[in-house]
Amino acid sequence: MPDNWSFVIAAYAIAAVALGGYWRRLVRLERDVERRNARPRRPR
Amino acid sequence: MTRVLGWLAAAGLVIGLVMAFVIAPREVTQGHVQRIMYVHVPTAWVAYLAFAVVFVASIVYLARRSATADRLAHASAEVGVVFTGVTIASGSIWGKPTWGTWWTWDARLTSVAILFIMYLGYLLLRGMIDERERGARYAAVLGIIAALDIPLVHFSVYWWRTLHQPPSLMKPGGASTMPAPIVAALLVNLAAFTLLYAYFVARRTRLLARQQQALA
Amino acid sequence: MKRHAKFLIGGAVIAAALAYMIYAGVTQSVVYFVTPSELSAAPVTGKAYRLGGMVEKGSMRWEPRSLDLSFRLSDGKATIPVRHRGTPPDLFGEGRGAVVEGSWAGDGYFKATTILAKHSEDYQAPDPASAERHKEMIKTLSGDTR
Amino acid sequence: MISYFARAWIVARKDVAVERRSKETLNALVFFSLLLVFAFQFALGPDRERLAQATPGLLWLGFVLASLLGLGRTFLIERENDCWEALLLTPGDKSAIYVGKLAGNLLLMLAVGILLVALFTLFFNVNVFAGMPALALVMVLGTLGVASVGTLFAAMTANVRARELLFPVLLLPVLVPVLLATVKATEGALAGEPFGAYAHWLQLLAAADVIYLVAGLLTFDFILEG
Repeated sequence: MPDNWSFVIAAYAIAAVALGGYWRRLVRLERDVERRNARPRRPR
Repeated sequence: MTRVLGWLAAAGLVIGLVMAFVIAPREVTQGHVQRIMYVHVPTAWVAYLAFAVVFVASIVYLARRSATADRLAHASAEVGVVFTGVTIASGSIWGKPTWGTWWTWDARLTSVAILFIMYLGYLLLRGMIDERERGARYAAVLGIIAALDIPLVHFSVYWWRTLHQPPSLMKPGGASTMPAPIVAALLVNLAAFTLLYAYFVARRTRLLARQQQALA
Repeated sequence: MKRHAKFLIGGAVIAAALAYMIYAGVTQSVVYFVTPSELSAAPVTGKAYRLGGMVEKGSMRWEPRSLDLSFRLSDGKATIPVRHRGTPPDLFGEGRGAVVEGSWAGDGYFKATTILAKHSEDYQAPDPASAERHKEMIKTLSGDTR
Repeated sequence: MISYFARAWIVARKDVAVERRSKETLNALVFFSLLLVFAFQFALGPDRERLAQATPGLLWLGFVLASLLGLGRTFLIERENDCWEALLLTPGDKSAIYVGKLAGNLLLMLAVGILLVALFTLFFNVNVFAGMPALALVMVLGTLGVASVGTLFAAMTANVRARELLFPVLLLPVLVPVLLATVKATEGALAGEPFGAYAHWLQLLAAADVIYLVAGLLTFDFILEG
């Protein structure tokens, strides 16, 4: 029985990319909102 | 609070990886490929959990009209869709070397795919309504209807003769016969991914609150 | 209060319908594959089937040059000879479960176009496989997993 | 309780009367069904065997496609005629409106279903008479399943951007159990199998009908709120 390590790595890599990508999206959106919330208070 | 959850999840995932690759033995028939189980099964469990949370939060929203419940439902649906996607992808990668096919129209696979599409539609509906209150109401109704299909999905493996093996852990009648290290690795990963889910939902819920605040 | 009662009754009806669906009704509905005894009972020439069973010990013949593969699938009661052209999946082997897609050729064999290997939900640490597991696999294959 | 059904009856009678006078939806659906039969014929070619095997699936696929068009319009009539606000202002339990709309839709879709079966008999030489009682039962249960969710989702998407896209996208996945059960039961009925051989599919269908119907009754109020 071959061990098919490439499939194992592919599965874990896809999971990491998807979940990591979602986490980064959350961080980015949070930064956007922060910036928008902060803007009105700053005097021009 | 959220930060603590995040670090706990990260620690859990690291331990889970160690368990999956170091502690758990190589499986006899499948070889190392079987290690995909430690990501496939926990993500599937989290997907079910997420949609169950959508169901309960939807009911709570319709009964109490609490904005928190609505945000929880929205966040949980989004995270659930992400995890369902990972479940399908990892299952497909596991299926190729073991069953010999990336995809087959077996009952379990088909119903999970339907679940995925259903909740994508849920997110689409939320995106199409600008009024917050009405969007929340419609989404709650859809969340309830969609959740009524989940039992169909879960029990399908017992009803239908399928290629997909029955669940390993919660086998009806009788304890699991799997060796302890495999069970332990699976349980640790289940806990870790559940923590990750909680962290994502907490963070997404907070973000939704801020977004709504910014728009108001 | 009346509103409350409406939701309670409605929820109970839905729960009852779900329970009915799960426990009473649909026990053997979508046949993902037929078993060798079912096929040998009433084979229809040319009709597309999915056939599932155990690959019989000592029945497998594989010619790497022509990619011709032949083996027998069994469910303990009946056996069906299967012919296929192509490479089988890694997990395919004698004494293991398999599902083949194809049609009944009419000359006494099943012509497979696709071979799928089925594995059991029991994952094992390195250890000699026991007869117990073999029985378990037949059980999952025949669909009596409940 | 009497007034509840009286109100549902008013809604249903109004819809039927509108449809009988204008025949807008029915005419379009008759034409659409004919076109579907043509399209299936061209897609599958003249091979009789293949057509016979695919008939139950095509029949219900055609039915679902027709329902997407027909049911999607359920509440658009109210919007076009500026009656939406009036619906919102209706006093009392609004699920009566759901029952009325559902009854109207059932009539419409049953007519389309019978038409489709007739067209299939005519053009594809399907022998429907052998399994007629069973087929009629499948037809009624299937139509009820499709119409109950369809009516609810039609109300939900009536006031949403890109509604003609969103309605099928939401409805189709939810209809999969219904579609699966009707196709399998129709297969059995057309092949002349004994009723017991596919009775479990009808049980599944009936259970799905009950769930969708009750869920629709309970949640419709929330959609027609303010």
